Amino acid sequence: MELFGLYNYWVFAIILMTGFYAVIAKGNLIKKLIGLSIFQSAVFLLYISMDKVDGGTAPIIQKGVIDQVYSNPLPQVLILTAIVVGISTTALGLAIVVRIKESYGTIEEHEIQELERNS
Amino acid sequence: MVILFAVFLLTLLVFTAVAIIRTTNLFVAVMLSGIFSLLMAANFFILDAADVALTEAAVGAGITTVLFLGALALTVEREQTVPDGRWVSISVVVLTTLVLIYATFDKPRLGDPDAPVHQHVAPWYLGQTPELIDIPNVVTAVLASFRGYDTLGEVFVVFTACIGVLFVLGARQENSQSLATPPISNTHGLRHHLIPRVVGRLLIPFIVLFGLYVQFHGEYGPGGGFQAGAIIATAMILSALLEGEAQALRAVPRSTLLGLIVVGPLLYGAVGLAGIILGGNFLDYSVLAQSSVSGQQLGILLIEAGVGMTVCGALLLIFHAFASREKL
Amino acid sequence: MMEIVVDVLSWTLLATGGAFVFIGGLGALRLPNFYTRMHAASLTDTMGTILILVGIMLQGGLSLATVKLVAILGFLLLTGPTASYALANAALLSGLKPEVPQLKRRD
Amino acid sequence: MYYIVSIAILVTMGLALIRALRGPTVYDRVLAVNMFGTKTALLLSVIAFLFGRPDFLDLALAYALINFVGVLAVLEFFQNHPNNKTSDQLDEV
Repeated sequence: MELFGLYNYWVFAIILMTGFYAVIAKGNLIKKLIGLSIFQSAVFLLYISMDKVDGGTAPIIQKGVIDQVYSNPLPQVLILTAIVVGISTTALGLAIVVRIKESYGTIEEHEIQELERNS
Repeated sequence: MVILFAVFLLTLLVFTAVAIIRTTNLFVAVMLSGIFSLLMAANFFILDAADVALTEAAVGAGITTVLFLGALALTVEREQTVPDGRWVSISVVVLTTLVLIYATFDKPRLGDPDAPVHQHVAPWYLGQTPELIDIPNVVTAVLASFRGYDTLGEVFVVFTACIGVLFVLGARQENSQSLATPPISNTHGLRHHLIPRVVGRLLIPFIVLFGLYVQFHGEYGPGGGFQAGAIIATAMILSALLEGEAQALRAVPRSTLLGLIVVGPLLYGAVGLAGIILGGNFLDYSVLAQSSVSGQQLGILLIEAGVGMTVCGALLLIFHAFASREKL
Repeated sequence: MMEIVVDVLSWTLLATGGAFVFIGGLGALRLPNFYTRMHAASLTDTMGTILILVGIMLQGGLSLATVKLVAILGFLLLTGPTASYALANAALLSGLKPEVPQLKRRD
Repeated sequence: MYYIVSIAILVTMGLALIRALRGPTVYDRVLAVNMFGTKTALLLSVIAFLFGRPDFLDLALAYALINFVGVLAVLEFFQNHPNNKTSDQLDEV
């Protein structure tokens, strides 16, 4: 499967930049956060793509099976913790957005800037 | 053949991501994020990362959707379109994508056994885990023992994020009467929907049981504290959805949850300090029991329990913080 | 002999299950309005799930895997219809009326 | 044989995704998400056997147990916030 050897990385690049586009081009703060979590997922995909070994299986050692190739456990450990940390930090972002909505009455970036300028 | 499945799923992933960005309806974006998470989990599983796929399943299947919907309920559901400056961003993004894709040509192809990432510490972890710790799941071994310091940091990040949410949302709203009785708008939950209520009540014990299984079976199969915490938190969120916010808080009060997120990191740290007191290094579990191997296993059990408590308590507190806030 | 029977049976179940799942997907895509689409999706979901999981169970034999498959089947059978109910209810609550579409005849 | 079933499930996932992207109502999208969840649980169980590691059925079990929480959250969302419901039926993506 030489042809698809780099496909995961291309998808990583596209998803990463899709998320980045939402962060830089969208004015809505919740949309920015959704973009940020897509960006984050792309990074997860990059790491997990690196752990695969040909003919390997998940790094849970089977009893009585010798000469089994196992995939790399290290990227999995990093991403496993990052997923849970990701949702907690996204929640923090959402909490701040809720407070912004309560203070300014809007979560659109340009409207907030206008309110700031006029005050 | 399986790699073709992965290619198909990745292609769907790209379509989903683009659709999430293009829709102006935030509710739709949240729903599509659910599909995105499902695709991600399937991909992780095909790429041999069972533990990561279980984490994505535990977090993405319920909690992410519930939190985003909670935030949408407090804000707005539509975004306004601002067309100015769009082409600049698009060109920046396309250019960067092309540069990134150009850079991938230097990467080893997927599954290359000679890739640099497989040469460094990974073979050592895989080779030494049966000897030093003697548990089948190498991911748990690396997470809890070899890289325990790292995981301690992550637990504290979850803890800090939860404290942050409580600070930002826990403050008294101007129009509410007192802090002691937080305004609860949805006291009923889904109580008059009989079918979800009966099925949900039936399932909640099973979800908690499955969570405990994932927690304590984490050394032998995919699982561990992070996944178990998220699964048990999902069970509690389900009960809050069915019975109403107030009833859920009566069953598991806020003080219990606060206790959980405090005790979790403390337990983790205490296990680390116990290592120092017994003559080893910080987070060196070998000295905790008679033999080095059983000491390691005891240490992993304890810190996984700490992780599970922290994650469960933090996610539930975050959920309650969103759910009990009133829209202004 | 017994093994061949079990194998053939399980392959048949898997193939029928796959067909059901596919038909469900097709129905969810092609049918004219929301409630009909939900009908197609939820019905074939249930049937396809039963067939596929029983098919795999026959392959698994008497093992822990089969016990887990029974649990998966049981939970999917409980949650699937509940989710359909909740969804239909949400749609009704927000005023999406079920209506009979005027079928267009293709001449 | 597992391959054929997996391909059927994958194609169905594709169809469900098309339904999710096309809409037209938001409920169609929720329906597609729910379908997608069931199909993922099935796909994960089939692939666990395809890989010869049936101990990974835990994943499918997790989805079977908690995937419907999202749909219940949607019902709760529409029930408690009927004022700002997303009722525009012709929402184009």
